[in-house]
Amino acid sequence: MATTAAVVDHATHAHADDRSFIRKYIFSTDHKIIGIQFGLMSLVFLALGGTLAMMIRWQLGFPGKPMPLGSLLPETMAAGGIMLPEFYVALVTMHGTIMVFFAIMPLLMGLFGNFLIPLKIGAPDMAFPRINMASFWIAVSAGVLMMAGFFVEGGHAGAGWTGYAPLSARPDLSGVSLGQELWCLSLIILGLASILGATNYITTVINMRAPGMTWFRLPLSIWALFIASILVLLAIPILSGAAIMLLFDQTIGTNFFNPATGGQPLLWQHLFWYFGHPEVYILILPAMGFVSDVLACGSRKPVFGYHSMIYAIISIGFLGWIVWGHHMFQSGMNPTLGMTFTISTLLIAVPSAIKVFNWMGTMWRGSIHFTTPVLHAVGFVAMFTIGGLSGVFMSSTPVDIYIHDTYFIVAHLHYVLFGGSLFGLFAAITFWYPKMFGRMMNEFWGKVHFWLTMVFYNAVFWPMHDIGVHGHMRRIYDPSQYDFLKPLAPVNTFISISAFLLFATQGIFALNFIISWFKGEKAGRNPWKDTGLEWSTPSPAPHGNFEKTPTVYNAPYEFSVPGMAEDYLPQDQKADQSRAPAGAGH
Amino acid sequence: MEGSKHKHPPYIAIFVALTILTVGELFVAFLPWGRTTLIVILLFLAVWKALMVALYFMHLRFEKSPVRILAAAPLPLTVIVVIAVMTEFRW
Amino acid sequence: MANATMMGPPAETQPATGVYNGKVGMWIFLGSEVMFFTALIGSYIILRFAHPEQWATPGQALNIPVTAVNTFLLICSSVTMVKAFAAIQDGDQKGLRMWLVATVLIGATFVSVQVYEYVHLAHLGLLPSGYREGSDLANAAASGVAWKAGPALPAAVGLYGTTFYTMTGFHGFHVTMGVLCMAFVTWKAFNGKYTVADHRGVEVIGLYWHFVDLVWIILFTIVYLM
Amino acid sequence: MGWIIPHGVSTFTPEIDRLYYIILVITGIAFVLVEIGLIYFSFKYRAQPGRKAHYIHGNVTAEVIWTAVTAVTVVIIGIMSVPVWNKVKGRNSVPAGALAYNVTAKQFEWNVGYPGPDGQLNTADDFKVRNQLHVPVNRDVVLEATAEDVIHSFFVPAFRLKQDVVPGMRMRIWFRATEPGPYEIACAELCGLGHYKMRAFVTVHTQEEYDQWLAERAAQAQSEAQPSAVASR
Ligand code: HEA
Ligand code: HEA
Ligand code: CUA
Ligand SMILES: [Cu+2]
Repeated sequence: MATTAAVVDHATHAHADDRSFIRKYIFSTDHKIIGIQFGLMSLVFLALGGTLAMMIRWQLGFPGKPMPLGSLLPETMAAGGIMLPEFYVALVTMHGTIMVFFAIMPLLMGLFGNFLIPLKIGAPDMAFPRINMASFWIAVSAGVLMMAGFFVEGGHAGAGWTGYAPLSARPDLSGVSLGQELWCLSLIILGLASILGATNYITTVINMRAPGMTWFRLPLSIWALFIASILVLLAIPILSGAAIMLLFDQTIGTNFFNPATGGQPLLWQHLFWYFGHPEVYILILPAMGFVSDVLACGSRKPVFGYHSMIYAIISIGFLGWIVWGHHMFQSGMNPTLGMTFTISTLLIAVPSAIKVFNWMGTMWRGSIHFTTPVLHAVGFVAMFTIGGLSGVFMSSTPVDIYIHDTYFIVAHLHYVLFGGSLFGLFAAITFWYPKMFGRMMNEFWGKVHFWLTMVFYNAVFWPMHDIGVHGHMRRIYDPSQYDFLKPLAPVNTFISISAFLLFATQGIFALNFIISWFKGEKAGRNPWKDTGLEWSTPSPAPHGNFEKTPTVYNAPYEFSVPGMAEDYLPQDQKADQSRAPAGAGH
Repeated sequence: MEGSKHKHPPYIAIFVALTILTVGELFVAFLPWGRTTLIVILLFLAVWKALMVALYFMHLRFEKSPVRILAAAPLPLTVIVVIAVMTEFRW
Repeated sequence: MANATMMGPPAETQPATGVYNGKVGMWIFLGSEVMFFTALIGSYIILRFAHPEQWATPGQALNIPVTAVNTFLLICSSVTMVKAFAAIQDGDQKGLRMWLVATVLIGATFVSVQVYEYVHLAHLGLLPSGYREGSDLANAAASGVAWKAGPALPAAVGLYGTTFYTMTGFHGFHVTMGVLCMAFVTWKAFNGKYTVADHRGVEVIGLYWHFVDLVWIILFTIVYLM
Repeated sequence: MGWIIPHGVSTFTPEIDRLYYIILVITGIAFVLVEIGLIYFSFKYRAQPGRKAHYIHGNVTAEVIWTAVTAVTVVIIGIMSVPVWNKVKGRNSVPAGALAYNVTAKQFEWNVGYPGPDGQLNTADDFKVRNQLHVPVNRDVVLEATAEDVIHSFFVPAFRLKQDVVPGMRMRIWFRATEPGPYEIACAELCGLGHYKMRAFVTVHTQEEYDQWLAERAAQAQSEAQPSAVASR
């Protein structure tokens, strides 16, 4: 009875949606609109974070030379177009902060968490649509606060995205006061938005699955988003708590991290990484889920080892809680504890291996259609593997003594975050774009974007391993200060030029994204011939999603089922209905 | 739904128990015993009180298992981090 | 109890767990609250473990009798809350309103007593940053003589003040939020929004309220009595 | 160039480098396996007219094999790491009789406190030198390090040695240099706007050179202390 009411509502209103423009597109409670809002916000931040990276690369590739357009910046940032050291530190900090908190995380969780969960489990909307809307606008205000930091006296936060105390807690030592406070405040507020979002997602997945959508019929993207939401729910409050303590240390004179009065600088690091390591898995798990969906569809084959993929996601999610110390091997932490963290860290390679090999197994004996999303998905597997393998070096404590805080780490984190998360996002955006906007993105330019990105991306980040093992430290403004880094200058220049090309390449994606919105070829309901529930609705899906609540009959990836006319069996279609008439087929 | 008469848990009895336990805590805290002993007893009393609130006032005792799982899930994580970081000061 | 959980609201799809969204959502949200307090209380435990010498013995600086009364008040408010819930389960609208009003009032009293406690303590000389210079406590600590039925005060209380105000402050903040939400629920109760069949709002706010009470039980023990 | 670590001059070098190369080989194998596999599959199983994907849900044997192989490999890496770690940073790793120096880091310099002629640290004849650490070759050396303001990190790439120095904590950093020469000390932990230029030198001497240097500097410090003592009176 409950459901029928909702259905009637959709049937009558799906066509004549009489909500005002503001209710429909600004303060909408529709999960799809909120998702797209999150997406647009994060893409803007992604472009901004990328721009900051270009400034970083200019300084590293051409230290001391005036930056192009640098004269536009105020004297407190760049004197006569030449970047100041304090501005460089703020740039690195904000590049990391923006990329992690305002670009990748809201793209994965905000955009796709919102957009996919109800569509893929067959629900009309989120469990709490209004909280969902609040979550977005809270995130926006956090973003505004974070941006405000660029314009305040003393410059923006400059203690790295990890904000290590006491540097971050002591304006007298860092020269930054208001910037660092805004950084804390913004993260606390963003944390609230994330927690509200995660509460919503978890409730929705637990409670609002369509009839027949059992746990082991959930697509892997939903499993990944679900586990990542749990990580958000439990990890983010730790950051909020820590950031509050830091904020108090800065403003009202508390002593949490102040060694002079017995406070513990390492306490900040423990809390930050107790949040921080689950956070990096928040940044990869959803991408892994999307890639599984895209690869199965692209290979026209069920995901290889669907159940073990789920167990791998769960165990990555769990193990992620007991490895945080691997960021602190050289921090002065109890060395015995360090040893324990080595073992637990290395163990994460096991579920990760399961995932990598199962993706390969999915491609094995398939019939792979290399559309743009599939290219990005394969690129994801290739690049994530490199990033994961470089993680193994650091998880061995002795090796980490040497490469900790060098560009080897920078290489690792970009291989997993760009090669992993961002490639996964490119796959997901190009794959679900038609469902979001009703139009296809341009395939030709999509492929051009993929190949150029692949080439330049590796040209940027691969050599970083090399300068890393030569001892090149992170977060240094001018490597030419050191004799042992002088021979690496040409490599730095090469990296920078590649980075500029990489950045320019992303323009193709931006243009493709924007132009396709208006001019793209119209997409039907199911352009990729995929099996997910979302493809049974019109593109874009109407308010309320489904004409009638779907019933689920099948596992998520029933591709190429023998004896069927079509090579895919949607989750909401009974197998016997689509069985080919006898004799047809081969 | 059905008729209006429910069997409620013994709320008042629990209230009385909580009050007594609190008075007990106050009493114990000022006993001239060793610190460790006091900490153990006080923690025991606090956990007992907390459990009563969770089980009866929050109805965990009468809930379905999904809710119980949700309630218990974060607890191991709270212990892990505190224990690990405490080792920092005694090695 | 059982049938309260079974009742789906008219506009919701049938919940897969048989527990309505609001309740599931509140329990999930409380999970994040547990972690938030883990960060705070964990830091308290860790810092105290590292520097026990900065803590005064119970009752020296903090006023135990006042806080004991406050603790009792919070327990009372939990009971009034649960009574309100029991009332609406039985369809007793008057009972619901009365018990809710009582809860709001007691909660507000708790916060007021805490504000009084802060003002008093700051006057006495304990600040988040440590002793207030020239205050009674600071002078007593500097003199090194026994203070109020205990040994001499610690020479420095930077961490003590820091953690005391942060722990109790964030608990107080939660109570304040709870009072505001509770006031909203009360207002709805006076408009007859809750029935025997559907009183999810009362149950959900109750869960939050009891959780805050539960946190206080822990805090009272470790901050005041240990 | 490439993945080769540059030449190192401490007793840690062979062990850390060896571990690094072992991991490089192991991950190299995994890398080649995965990347070649991906490229090969991409060609072999690309969509072609008439090709139909096989309806396969998985293969338990294969999955058990790669799970087990990975698990065993990483456990081996872990076990190999333990002794090296214990040697460099373990609880009781500092060798008895190591030459001790005080190192105090602050924005943005490294101050080294030398034991002076009596060979004892923290006595009246100690002297301080800014950004210069002089040590004898082939001797165990331990730095009693701390920071005055924020966290810094003592990093000597040529020694394969890195240790954060945290205000309020005392770090014991030890090493044994194997080749004389000047080497650079860097700060590896972001410590403010001057982090990039918090540079110092460690000079490894032969024992004779070292003794001579120490005597000279001690005398110099003595004479410098005299006038300032007068001035302050
Ligand atoms: C998406 C984000 C992401 C992901 C998924 C990972 C995954 C991993 N990370 Fe990474 N990490 C970061 C983001 C991420 N990391 C960031 C941002 C930092 C820097 C933070 C900062 O300081 O600013 C960092 C830093 C970091 C450090 C600290 C370095 C230091 O500062 O000194 C360490 C140390 O152990 C580490 C290890 C690992 C390991 C072991 C994995 C594993 O999960 C990887 C597992 C995967 C594989 C191993 C590949 C697949 C497996 C096979 C193909 C099978 C064969 C393999 C073997 C036989 C080994 N990471
Ligand atoms: C997901 C995260 C992410 C991403 C994508 C990137 C991308 C890049 N990063 Fe960054 N980086 C970090 C996360 C990330 N980084 C972190 C966490 C740190 C550590 C910070 C710290 O030390 O505190 C770091 C540090 C870091 C450093 C080290 C600085 C130092 O230690 O001194 C360097 C140096 O080269 C660098 C370079 C780059 C470059 C050249 C890119 C390029 O790939 C950028 C290319 C450009 C883009 C990706 C933008 C594309 C834009 C679009 C696609 C928009 C489309 C728009 C619409 C459709 C509207 N990064
Ligand atoms: Cu000192 Cu960086
Ligand atoms: Cu990590």
